[in-house]
Amino acid sequence: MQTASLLPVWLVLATLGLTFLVDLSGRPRTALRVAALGGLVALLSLIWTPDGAFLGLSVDAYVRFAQAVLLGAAVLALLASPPYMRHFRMERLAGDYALLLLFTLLGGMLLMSVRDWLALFVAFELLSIPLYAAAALNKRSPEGAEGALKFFLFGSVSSAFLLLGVGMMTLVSGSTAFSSVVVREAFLPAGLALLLVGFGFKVAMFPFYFWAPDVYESAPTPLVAFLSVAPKAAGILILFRILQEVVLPAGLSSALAWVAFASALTMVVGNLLALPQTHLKRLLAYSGVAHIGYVLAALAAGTAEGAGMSLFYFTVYLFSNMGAFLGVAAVEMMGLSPTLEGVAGLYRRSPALAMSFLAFLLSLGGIPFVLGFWSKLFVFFAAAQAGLWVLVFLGALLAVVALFYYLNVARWMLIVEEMQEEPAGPPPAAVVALVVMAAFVVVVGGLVPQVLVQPALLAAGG
Amino acid sequence: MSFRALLFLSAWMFATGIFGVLSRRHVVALLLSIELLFNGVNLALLTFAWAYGALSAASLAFLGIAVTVAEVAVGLAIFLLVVRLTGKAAADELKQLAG
Amino acid sequence: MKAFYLVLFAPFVSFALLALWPGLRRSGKPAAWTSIAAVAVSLLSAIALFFQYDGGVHEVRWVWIPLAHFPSLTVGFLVDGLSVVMALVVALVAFAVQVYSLGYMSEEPPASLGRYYTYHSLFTFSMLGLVFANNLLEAYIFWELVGACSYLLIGFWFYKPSAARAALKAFWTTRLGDVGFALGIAVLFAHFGFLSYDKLFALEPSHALFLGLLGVYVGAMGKSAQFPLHIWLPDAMEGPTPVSALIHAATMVAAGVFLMVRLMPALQHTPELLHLVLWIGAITAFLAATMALVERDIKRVLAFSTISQLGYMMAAVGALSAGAAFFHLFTHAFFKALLFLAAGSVIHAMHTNDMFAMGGLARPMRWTMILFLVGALALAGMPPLSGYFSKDEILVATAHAPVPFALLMITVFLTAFYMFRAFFLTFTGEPRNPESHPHESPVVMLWPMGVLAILAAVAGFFGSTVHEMLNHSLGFESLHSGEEHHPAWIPYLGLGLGLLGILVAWMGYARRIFRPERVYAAFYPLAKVLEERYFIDHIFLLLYWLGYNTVATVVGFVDRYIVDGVVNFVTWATFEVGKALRRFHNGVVQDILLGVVVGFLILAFFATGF
Amino acid sequence: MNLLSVFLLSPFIGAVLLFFIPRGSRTLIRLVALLSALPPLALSVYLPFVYDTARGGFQFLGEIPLLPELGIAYLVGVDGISIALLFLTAVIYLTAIFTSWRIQTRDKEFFIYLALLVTGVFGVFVSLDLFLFFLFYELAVLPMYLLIGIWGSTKEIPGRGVFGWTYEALKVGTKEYGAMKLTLYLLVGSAFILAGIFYLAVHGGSFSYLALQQSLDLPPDVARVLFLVFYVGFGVLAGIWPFHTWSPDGHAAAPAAGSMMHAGVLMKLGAYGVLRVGFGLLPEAGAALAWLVGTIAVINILYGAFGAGWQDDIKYLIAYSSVSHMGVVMLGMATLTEPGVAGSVYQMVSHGIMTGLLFTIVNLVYHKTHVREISRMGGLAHFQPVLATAFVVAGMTSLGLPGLSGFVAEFLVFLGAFTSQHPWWAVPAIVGALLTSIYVLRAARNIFFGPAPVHAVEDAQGSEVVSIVCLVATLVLLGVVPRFLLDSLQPTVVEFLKLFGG
Repeated sequence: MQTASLLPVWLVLATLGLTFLVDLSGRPRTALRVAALGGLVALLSLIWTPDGAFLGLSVDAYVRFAQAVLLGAAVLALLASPPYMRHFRMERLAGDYALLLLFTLLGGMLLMSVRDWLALFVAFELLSIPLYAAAALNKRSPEGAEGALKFFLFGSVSSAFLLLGVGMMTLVSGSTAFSSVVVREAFLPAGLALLLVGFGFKVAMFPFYFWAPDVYESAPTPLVAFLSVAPKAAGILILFRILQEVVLPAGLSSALAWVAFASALTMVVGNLLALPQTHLKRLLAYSGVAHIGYVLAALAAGTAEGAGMSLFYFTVYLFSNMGAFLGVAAVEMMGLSPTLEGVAGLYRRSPALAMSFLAFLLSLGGIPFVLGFWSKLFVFFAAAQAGLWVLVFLGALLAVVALFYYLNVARWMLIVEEMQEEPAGPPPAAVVALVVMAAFVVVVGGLVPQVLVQPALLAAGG
Repeated sequence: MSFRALLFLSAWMFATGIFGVLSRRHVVALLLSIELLFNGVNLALLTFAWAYGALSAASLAFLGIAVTVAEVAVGLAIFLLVVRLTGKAAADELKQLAG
Repeated sequence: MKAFYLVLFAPFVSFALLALWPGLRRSGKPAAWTSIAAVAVSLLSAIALFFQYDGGVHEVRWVWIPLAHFPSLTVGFLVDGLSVVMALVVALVAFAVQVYSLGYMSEEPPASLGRYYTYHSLFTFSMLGLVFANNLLEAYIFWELVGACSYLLIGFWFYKPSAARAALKAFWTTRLGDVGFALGIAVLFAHFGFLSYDKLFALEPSHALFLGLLGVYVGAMGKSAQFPLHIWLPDAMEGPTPVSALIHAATMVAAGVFLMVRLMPALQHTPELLHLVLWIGAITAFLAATMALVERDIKRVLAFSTISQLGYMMAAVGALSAGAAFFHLFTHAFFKALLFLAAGSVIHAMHTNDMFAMGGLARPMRWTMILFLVGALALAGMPPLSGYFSKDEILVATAHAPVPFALLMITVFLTAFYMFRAFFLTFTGEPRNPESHPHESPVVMLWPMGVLAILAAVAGFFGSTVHEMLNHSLGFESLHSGEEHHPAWIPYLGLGLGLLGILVAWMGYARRIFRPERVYAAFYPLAKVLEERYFIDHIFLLLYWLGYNTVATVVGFVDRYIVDGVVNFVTWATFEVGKALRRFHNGVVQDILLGVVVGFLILAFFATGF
Repeated sequence: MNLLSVFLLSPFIGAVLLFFIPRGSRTLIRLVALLSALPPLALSVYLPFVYDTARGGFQFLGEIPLLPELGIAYLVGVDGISIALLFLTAVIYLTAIFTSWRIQTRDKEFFIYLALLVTGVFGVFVSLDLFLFFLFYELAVLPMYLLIGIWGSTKEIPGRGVFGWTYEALKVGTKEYGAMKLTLYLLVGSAFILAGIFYLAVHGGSFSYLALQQSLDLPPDVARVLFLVFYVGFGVLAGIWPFHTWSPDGHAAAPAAGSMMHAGVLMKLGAYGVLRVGFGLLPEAGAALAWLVGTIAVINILYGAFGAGWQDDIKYLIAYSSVSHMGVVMLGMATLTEPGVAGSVYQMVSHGIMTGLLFTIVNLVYHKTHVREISRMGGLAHFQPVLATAFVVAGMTSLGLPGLSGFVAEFLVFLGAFTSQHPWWAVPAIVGALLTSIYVLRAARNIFFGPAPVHAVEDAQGSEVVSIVCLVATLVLLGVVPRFLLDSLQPTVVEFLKLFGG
């Protein structure tokens, strides 16, 4: 029963089919709910999924943990979507949206389990292409279309690089499977460089991040919430695998230095660019870039602890960043513009939303007693153990810059009392409930981080 | 043609693609440049496959062709949407999102 | 010997009551009576203590700050001849002044009166604490406390800007001296590890001892208004007159002298220091007396006279004659308090301090006039009043040092002159201000003065008792008595000069045989220097402006705009870099696609192995 | 559950309860806050008496493993030094509640943040696990941001000098500026601390203070660098020159309770950190670099005292005086002598209470007159006798008047400085006290004395008086009976100095 290890993948596939049928029957919002339910079932099925390998795919604890993160992101996005789509009158497209998201999810889940270069490329494209379409979902928004076009152009150019990179990697070992055998060593650095371009685009690493703020700003917010977590997690985590199973054993130890370099630049640029932002989604986009810089620091450690820490990092990021984006969705649904001026006095309109936001912002900023502190801490701990003191110091310094813009958002929400747009709708109950739930996880998880840290470390074999 | 010549050709196609992507104004021309980019890569892969007898690279090239088709399909759809909503077809006129 | 607890703590109880019970404090008269009752208890106990005193040295001590590497810092009390007599003086004058204040301060609102007596109680307690202290640290503690009380009482009428300023000046100047005191204590502690008197007195002569005691002396200079730290005392007259009588004449300002007397067994090992003390004492006595010559304010005349007399006492200390110094402190306390209270009585009646606006008060204020005269005669050293005896002892003691002795002798003349100048200006002649209708002060003010007047008159006869008591003080047995042969003419010369002073004053201000205004005009530059108090205040003011305010401005500005400016600049620059980076995101997709290419090139650069 | 957990649980439970109290019940909110302040106070008064000086060391130890793989545990314990500071915190917390009794806007949140902040501060003083220590340290910093940001006051400062143009751009002097500056400065500091703690943990194999004290064996060069890291990291919070500029802006912008907490307690966290982690874990490096700590402390003392003299804003004046007095704290510990270190800790407590009192007064004056410029005040004693008296008492404490706590502290530091290897330190220490008397009493004169102002203003009322009385009483208690704290503090200091061969 090797295929049993792909149980969640099968379940997502089945959900895809079911969603398609429901959508065909003319009930798009039901299709969304079916998709969410399917995702949830797939998430639960991970508990009983065994290890195994099948057709260049292989599943172990690390993969399952990563798939859980992706499924969690998808479920959260799907749950928040129905009210959002109804509010912005995109219900007709809800079915398509659900399908696109499920395809992406499928791509991500496969990407996690690949052990084969061809499968990697296919999974990668499956993760990418539906997202271009999904980004253009709102057919009344010119910005949405523009963002989608930019997303697409960026994506396809980097796909070309990736394709070449994957090709070179197969030449290195002479087979399509991941292996540490080196037949043609000369292709290794070039292959890795090209791979990094492709993955750099996916995870929004410097200097391949330029699409991110534009797409984040213009795409439907629940999708952005998904987009800001799942593909990044998938990209980074598979990059870890590649580094550990192929590149490092093959003897290219300087790869870690490249990653460290990229980490430093990404941190710096992301944080500095987030500083002057006034649009919340753009701000979160740049902060996301900065966060990738932090995870890359763990990647640069090249250790099993580093892998475990980044699993944990994305688990935390799932709650804090998606929580923040869903919060932005709620703000938009209240009729407010998702800018600093727009959220002025949010505390008075919806204390629950504002306080949850505070939790997310603190978590993203890495303040103690919320989850984000621990994730950032462990990432830098891993980096410190690997002797990357410069990265640790830089990260700590930039954390201060980051805190400036996070606290600035908190200031507008909690401290500023003058509200810009008086007539605001009521906070959307369903989305706020999701947001509060995420905030609850962020806060309570911050008190008992070991609940998440230990499984992550175990999964990474650390 | 020799291995070197083929590789040079593919590199030239790739570079032209890049240059096209960066310099052409019309979005459709951009799509064509991307096509050129991919084909350059495919040619390189096939060249390697031929030179080293590596089947894997050849099969990758086929995958590449398939993916290119899918991408261009999605890209064209998005382009049509852009034209419908903004009436602009030049890439450098689309700058609502910035900063 | 348990009586001393009552002496010391009765005022403290009254202070605590007044401080913690706002209702009582704000009630005015009851607050006053509480304080007076307490000080009466204190006085009675002090008298009892005096008569009980058995001639021994009694000490109690407790650990105050425990230390392991050094001996612990202790607090404790020392009951010996010196503290018994001094406590008696303090309690007595305090009692007289507090009773007197009932009349003098009768126009104060109740809350204000309560505050007045609260401060008084605290002061009395602190002063007695200083008297009974058995080590330098404790002395310093109470020393500072009396200083704070002085600050509070000088600034009692806080709504008068001049009073508020004078309070500050007093506090700052004495504190400048206290820097020396504290450093002295530190030197002694660092070198010997203890501060209690009994151990200090057992020390051999050493450099550290000299430095330590020098520091303590600097402190005493501040408190006892020795040149050049005397500048605060004349201004301190902004306080209510009874306060001036108690604090700035009889007790607190004498604390410096008291401390030097107390430390005599140690000071005898530092002859260089004593020499300094003698000289500064003599100079202080002389300069203060000259400044008093041109003063118009009756209280300031008395203030200068106080400085001058403190100079006498210090000179006596410097001449190694603790007995003379303390005896003069003893008599001076009575007659100077008396003079201040009498002056207060005049001010109370005239509502002015300016002597040139008074005159002819002998008739309406007969009793005050008599009491003032007693005090003035005592101060001028006229036998058989007390001042004669004590001043005589000092003159004799300093006879071995020609220059200080000469200065002190001249000062005798000056003292008599300015005191009687004040007396004649105030009480004789015609009223210069026809609008005022002076009347005699109430009995409650008169009889404390009466008590003091009697003491001022007869205290001189207790010289032997005071000396006897002093010889029973801690460490005084080691003091070799300075009984040397001295020329027999000294008392006569002193008396003669005193009489001459009175005569000149009488000629100038009572009989107008010569015109003081003309003398003033003839010696205008000199008179101006005296009026400006030798410009010493200006020097201190300059120090204050240059040494503090200018530096403060520079530091403040540098901190605000340079140190913090750098911080702000870095912050601003970070923002600007962020904003500059934003320009790359111009929204044109091809421009930002360049990023991919650039990134690839960077990676390719890495891939080629640098 | 450990006895010391009361310190953490009481304010924390208070905060949680407050969270569930409806916004309108004003009295209930205040009562809950008050109740959460009482158990820590009672315990902190009780601890000095039950601390076993004969046994010494850390007592009332409690340990619950949190992350055993990383060697992180809930490890708490106290010695004489922490007991003194716990007492300080408990007093300030109680009086801060009284001072804020009449707060109008968003009172529920206010007390929640206050309670959280106090939880953090207590946490720092009881933790013996460096990681826990750091967590609480951060927890103490953050609520401050909201306290200042929401309830603070604003007064823009015009830009001048070379960097003048940046002042307007950054809105220097506003509460937003002050709050942000403070938070970021302290977080920069905490970045240093975090790095240092990790280094210690990686090389010492544990986060436990007790274990590290035994096991740590670093090469001298590394230890010195590490000491500097801790010195700068904690020193930022302690306001060491030239990293002090956050403190005047932060203090000036903060509301009364904020400044009280901040100048009173938070700055002490920094000094405590330098003493405990810097000197305590790296004694050789500490001894080698004591000259630096002491010299900077001397700069602090004089610089703060002069800087205060220039200020016209009453809050800035007090803030600069804090900079000066923190110099005394740092000087005391740099002497590495028994009186010096004891005096340093004592000064932390004394200055905490005193500056709490000063900020209470100053904020009350500001609230009742709406003026912060000293040059626009005068004669307020006519209408505010309570505030005037309290200001004089606090001022007298700050200039080291005997009978009040400041004397004990400053005198001990002074003796310590004189008996240390750098006797000249004693001179700035005592001159600092002299300069203090200049600016403090001058301020007292300019604010409170002189002719009565035209418009009557209100004096301190009800709970505000309670707060003032409590603080004054503490000052007197500590000034008259120093053994209340010194009996447990002094043996601890002696034990501490054994690290330095003393």
